[in-house]
Amino acid sequence: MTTGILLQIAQTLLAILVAPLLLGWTNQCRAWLQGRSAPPITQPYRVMRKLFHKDAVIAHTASPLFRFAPYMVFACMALAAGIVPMIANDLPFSPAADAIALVGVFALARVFLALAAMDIGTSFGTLGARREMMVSFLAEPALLMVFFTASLISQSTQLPHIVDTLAHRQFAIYPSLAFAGVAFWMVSVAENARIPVDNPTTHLELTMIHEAMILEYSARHLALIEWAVAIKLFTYSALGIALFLPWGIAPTGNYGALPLALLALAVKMAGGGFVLAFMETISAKMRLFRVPEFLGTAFLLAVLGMLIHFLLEV
Amino acid sequence: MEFYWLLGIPLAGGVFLALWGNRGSAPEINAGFSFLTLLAAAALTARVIAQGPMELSDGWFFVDSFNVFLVALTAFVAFTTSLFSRPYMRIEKEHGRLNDARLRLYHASYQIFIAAMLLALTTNNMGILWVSMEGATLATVLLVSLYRTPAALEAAWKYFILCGVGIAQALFGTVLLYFAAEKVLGAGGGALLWTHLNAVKAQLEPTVLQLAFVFLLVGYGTKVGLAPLHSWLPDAHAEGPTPVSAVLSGLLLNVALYAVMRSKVLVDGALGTSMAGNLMMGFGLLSVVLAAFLIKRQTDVKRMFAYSSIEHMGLVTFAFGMGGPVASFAGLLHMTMHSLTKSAIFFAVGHATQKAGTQLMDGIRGLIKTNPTIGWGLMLGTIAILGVPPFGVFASEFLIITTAMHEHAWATPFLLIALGVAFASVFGKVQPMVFGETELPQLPHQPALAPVFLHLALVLMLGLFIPPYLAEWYRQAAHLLGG
Amino acid sequence: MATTYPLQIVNLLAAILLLISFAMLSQRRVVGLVTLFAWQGAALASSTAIIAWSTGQHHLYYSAGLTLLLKVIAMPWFFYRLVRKLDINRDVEPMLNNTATMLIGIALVIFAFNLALPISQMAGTVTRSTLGVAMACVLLAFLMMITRTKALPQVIGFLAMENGLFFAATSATYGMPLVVELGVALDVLVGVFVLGIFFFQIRETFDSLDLKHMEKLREK
Amino acid sequence: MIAATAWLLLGVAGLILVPRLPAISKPVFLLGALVGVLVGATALGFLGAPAETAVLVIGLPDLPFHLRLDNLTAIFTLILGFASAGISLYATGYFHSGHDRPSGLLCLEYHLFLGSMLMVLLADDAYAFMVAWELMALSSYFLVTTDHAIPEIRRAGFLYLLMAHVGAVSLLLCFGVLQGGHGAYTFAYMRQAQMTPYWASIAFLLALFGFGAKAGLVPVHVWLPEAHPAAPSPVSALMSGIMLKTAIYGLLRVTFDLLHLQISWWGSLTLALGLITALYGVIFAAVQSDMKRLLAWSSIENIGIILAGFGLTVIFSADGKGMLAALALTATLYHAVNHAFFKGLLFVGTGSVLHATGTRQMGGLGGLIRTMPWTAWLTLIGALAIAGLPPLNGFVSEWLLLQAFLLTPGLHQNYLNMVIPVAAASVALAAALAAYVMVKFYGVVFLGQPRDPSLKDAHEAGWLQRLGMIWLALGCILLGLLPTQFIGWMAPTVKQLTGQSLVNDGSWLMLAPVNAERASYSPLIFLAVVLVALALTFLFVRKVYHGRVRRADPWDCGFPEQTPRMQDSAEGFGQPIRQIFQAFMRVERETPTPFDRTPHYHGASVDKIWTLLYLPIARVAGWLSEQAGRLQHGRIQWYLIYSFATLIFLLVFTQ
Repeated sequence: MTTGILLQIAQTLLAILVAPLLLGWTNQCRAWLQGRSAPPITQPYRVMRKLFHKDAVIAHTASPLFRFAPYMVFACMALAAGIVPMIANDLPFSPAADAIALVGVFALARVFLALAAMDIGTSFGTLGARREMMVSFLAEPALLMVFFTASLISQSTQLPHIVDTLAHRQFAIYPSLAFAGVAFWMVSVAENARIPVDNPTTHLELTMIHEAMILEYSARHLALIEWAVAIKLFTYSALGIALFLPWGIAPTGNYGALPLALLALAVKMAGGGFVLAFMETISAKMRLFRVPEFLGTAFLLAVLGMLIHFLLEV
Repeated sequence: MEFYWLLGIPLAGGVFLALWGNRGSAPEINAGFSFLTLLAAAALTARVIAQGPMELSDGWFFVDSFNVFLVALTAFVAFTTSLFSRPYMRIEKEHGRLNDARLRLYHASYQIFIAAMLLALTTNNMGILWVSMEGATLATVLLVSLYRTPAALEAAWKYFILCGVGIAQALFGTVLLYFAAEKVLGAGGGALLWTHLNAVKAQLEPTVLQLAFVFLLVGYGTKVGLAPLHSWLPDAHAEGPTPVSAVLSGLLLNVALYAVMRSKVLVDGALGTSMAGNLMMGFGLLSVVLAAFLIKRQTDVKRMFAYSSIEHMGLVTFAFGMGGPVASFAGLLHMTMHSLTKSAIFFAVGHATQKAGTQLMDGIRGLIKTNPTIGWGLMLGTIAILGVPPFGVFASEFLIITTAMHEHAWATPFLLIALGVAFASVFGKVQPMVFGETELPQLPHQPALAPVFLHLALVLMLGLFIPPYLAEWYRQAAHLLGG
Repeated sequence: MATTYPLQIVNLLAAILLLISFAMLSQRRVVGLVTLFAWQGAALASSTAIIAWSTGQHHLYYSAGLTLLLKVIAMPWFFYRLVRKLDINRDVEPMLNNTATMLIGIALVIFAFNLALPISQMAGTVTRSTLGVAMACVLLAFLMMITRTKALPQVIGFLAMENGLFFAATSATYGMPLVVELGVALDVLVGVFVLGIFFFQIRETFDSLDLKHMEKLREK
Repeated sequence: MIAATAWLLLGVAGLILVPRLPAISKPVFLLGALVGVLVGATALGFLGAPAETAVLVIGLPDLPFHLRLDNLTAIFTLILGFASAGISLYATGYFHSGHDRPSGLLCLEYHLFLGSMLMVLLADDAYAFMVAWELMALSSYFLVTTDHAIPEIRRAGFLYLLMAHVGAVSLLLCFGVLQGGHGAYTFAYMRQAQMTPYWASIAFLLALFGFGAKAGLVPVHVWLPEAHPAAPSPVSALMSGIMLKTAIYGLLRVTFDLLHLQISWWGSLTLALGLITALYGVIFAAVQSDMKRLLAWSSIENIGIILAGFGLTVIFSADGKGMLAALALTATLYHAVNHAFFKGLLFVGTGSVLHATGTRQMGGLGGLIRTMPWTAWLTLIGALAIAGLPPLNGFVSEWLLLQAFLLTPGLHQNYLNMVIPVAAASVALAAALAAYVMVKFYGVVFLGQPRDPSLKDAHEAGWLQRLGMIWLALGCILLGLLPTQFIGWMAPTVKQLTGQSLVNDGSWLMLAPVNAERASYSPLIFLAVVLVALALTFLFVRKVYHGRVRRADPWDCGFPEQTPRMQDSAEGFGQPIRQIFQAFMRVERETPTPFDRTPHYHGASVDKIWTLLYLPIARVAGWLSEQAGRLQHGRIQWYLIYSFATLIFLLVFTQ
């Protein structure tokens, strides 16, 4: 139990600390693919350090909610990182919050961010909040449906159990998971504000979603949000790995497999980051009102995955 | 003894008011006579409670649980209406719509009308029943035309002709009844006495009684206002003075239905089939549905509530048609509730129209602002008549509808639609009259709203609690009417 | 079946009643209508008297007398006066043309006879077959009320109906009990009185007794 | 019963005393709140005990009012008592003046409303039930029309009472079926009656229609978005939070208690209708610009979710899966309780806003978190709860419901297995949209800059009102954090209806229905982790770096003439939803021309069901009435022909 808790804390801290690295890696890959010279892989850390040192500039009209939100978002992401099995399956926290609660955690963070965006009362903030909520109301159920497909296969909504079933039991091919996988990819792209849904590097008012929400943030608040974004990307990647490529995650009690699991995670993450960069390079950002169609497709695919589970796998 | 007072007082009142009715205190005298009638009725009721059904004057009159409660009801509503008519008629006079001579006619006819109804209720003779029904019609014809406006005359003419023709059919029915009875009971006065007929009803010739019942139903049904014989009713209610509308709607219809029911008991006994019941159910249902849709079109408030009376009498007829202890009980209860509620509504409407100077509903607005009591009276009365609990109308509708659902499920969609349409129509029209803004003036005299709230309080009470002896009456009467 | 003379006379009078009913149906002038009504009353009174005489039902004499007084003398006289006073002796425009009315009338008579047939057979009175005639008279009077568009003819139709009823009462049952008869007569009397008042009121208000002025109360 | 009388007496006392002594109004409402707590506590103490019955003297001659307190009644009484306590507390400070209705009368109606709701729950015979049911509708109708000078409010009241009455007639017919023709109207008798599936189905459908009309089931929901906003806010809170639940109670009572059998397709039907209702409600909530209307539509959504849970319960129950039925029923009841608290909280919150600002239009609000911090923060709790966010209470019930959906593969009917994923997806979609709606609601009303200069003077709610809101918010939090405790309280009710109770496989800390392997959730740990993470982050930032803050104007994008009116309006915020779900609604818009000196924008999204269903019905009724009117055309000859024809017809007919 004690080792379990230690492992839990270690994994969570690992995720929090390593997360910006994945962001840096993806940016580097993208720069390479686009033939630019890449910033160093530790660039996100440097940016954050600089931001933490600065004085926070806050609008006159900001309410306490505005200052509270970044901490809340960060805490939510930390919790999320603690639930998803990354290197080991032995997570004492995970019974406290299953896959459905994970979706809830993401939603909680998002709602706070959206409310904070509306707090200042500029048109950009509300614009961002509105677009973010529009994206999420389709993405969230789609994500839930992806989890449901996996849950129906493994008879559980707890992520460690799901991973356990998929990775450590007898190997089986699940066509439903293929659909769910595609849906998951689409959802993660949307949720993490990546191309083609959003562009994390733009500040063009016609297109921006996430950036519009955090336009008023500066200094440590901005740093926390950026960090949370990195953790979110990391967690989503870990989730994708746990659901669709779970092999290598250490089963409960088997501490010997940990180093190997760590290595597997690093490799898979690196691969995932590269693929993300690649996809971002070859696709263009969509018009805003194409996004519901895009996410609607994801939602349908996820539901289809469930139906296929009932048709073929029961 | 009470009994002779019961008939004698209103008769004497009629004569007295006809002779000396143009003095200023005529309204009070009218109310006084009505009050005495009420006392007599109460005494008679008390005696019937104590001693059970009785025959009087060698069987010429007959009082049982069925008619005694109608007698009490009639005397009561007649009294409250006379109270209401006191300020109402004064205001009418001040508005210049009536003069002393007409008021004399009004008061005299009013008393005679009451006398005729009480006679119709208590007589044991089917022929006298007919005579007094016709007498009640004649007494009210001139009341309907009291204002002498073209519309009032037209209404009175239609009332007279249609009811006259209708009731002529009833006479034919009575002749046929006598024709059948004569063979069993022998010629002479005894053959038309209901108690005698009731004793031998199984021996009466079915073919004749069947024919007789058709004529009686069409005849008295015209007075009940059953569709499609109802055409006189909205006109007469809308154009007559409001107290007259109140007693027509609250009392005369009941008495006519009473006549139908007395006939039905005999016919059922002779035929042994449900023919009479089926006919009544058909008429009742048709009345309910047709009236509901007609209510939707109304712009005149009294006319609307007149149609509502058709609807409710239809419901009662339907209930009696179904027969059985529960439905008959419900029918009797509904008769009572309808009388009380509808007359209360007419009282409130009367003052409301006086305030607005028009009977058109578009002209009556925001009563609750300038005169909350009229407004609330109308609102609560409307709610009660629409069958919303805890008012008593709901109690009877509850029994009728649940019984219908079980025994005649085919009829319930019609009832559902009709009640829905009626509710939407009536309530949609009354609500803006009661609520909202207004510029209506105050009335010159204090309106008489005690009767309104007295009636409503009674209806409310009966919806929540029916005193045991009253329930016992109803039960006996229901037993009498159809097992 | 042996029929006695009084019975034959009653049957004859019944036929006359029916005939008069038809005549009233087709009569276009008000004065003519009143005359016919008086004749109908007379036929009724005499048939009642004959029945009273042949069966020894004494109270029927009172009925006959009342009928004579009311329907042959008082009412026609009153109506004549009314017609003169109100100047309404014009052609009565019926709603339906005469031929059609007659055809419907004949159909009604057949219908009434059919209706009365089973009942007549079980009647204990000597005059039982007249019940059909009485019913036919009632229905014909009803038809007449429907087809007339003036107030007075309508009222006469109403009274003719009353005559039919009265005939039914006397012929089929030797008359109702006396109290009832008296009550009915009283009602008729009061009714006619009320009607008289009415006519003046209507005349005063509308300047005519034409019912087409009285079609205002309706659903829009 | 005593409580009902107490409420009634309070009302009457209020009617008599308040006009003379205005000061008495507060204590009366305060006592009402106290009675509410007592009622709730009584019900709580009762849970698990055997049913108690009582017979009153009033009622019909052969049918005095029967009362019965069993576990099903108790759980809803619990909602009524505790939720109404908070709302009454709030009302104490809310009702003083500014209404068209004398406050004494208002007091009577208010307490009559509470009392009749309690009677609905306690009634044990059809007559008492119907009387209480209609009394409830009637008293709330009068409360809705408190400000009757406004035509829209009158229209809303009319529509409300009409729908309530039509629903009541349908219920009447339902009881007509259930009574079995013996005039036996007590529930005790109905429980024993045996019925063919055909008649049972008819009874169920009638009940579904009747109760659905009260609950706001699509397509008989049209009254709800009109009536709830029209009422004074505490009344809206009562209607939305508690009255709608009485319909759920009735449906449960009829389906699981009075009818002795359940049929699977009933459940499928209710499930489908519930989901349609949920989605329809939330979509319309998203496009509203009147804050109370928005909340009313959101109530429709929540009722949809509750009914979906009910449908699932019926499906499981008919399939013989008692354990799963227990899970679904627990979710249903839990959501019912939750909704009472958070919707009550939100409605009273808007009440404070309305009171302070005088407008319900979100387009005229904004930035109230600065002037009304108490109201704003307490409302935030409600908003987060209704959006289904952990660790608050909305999440618990949605979590339970989704778990119930995930357990469907055991069903015998294959087609249901196919349908359930879609159903689960709809629930998820509705929940996500609810979050959208709440961000819109909260963001536009409380956040941002005041859209109207006068809002700077908006005053905070009084302390009694705050106390009422705190009570309700506390309910939301406790229900969110201690689900095992509350589910334990619901267990007797669930057992009464489904025969089984939900087994909690976890400890008091851990909610784990069915078994811990499958699923578990612990809000307390969840909250603790979030709080620890929050604290650590905060300390980390403050200790390692600093907490310096500078204030400045917000970034104006190079355009210095920004005004608060340039923020997203409520219409603007709902625009994406309107665009995506345009098929369901008719959009009415007036846009100003470019040359308009005083530009004015008006936009409304109209419920299509109104034009597709209700207007045709009204037209048909109008046409029929026109035909009926033709019969009555004034010529006496025609009237005579009617009589004549009737006579002839009857003579022929009876031969």
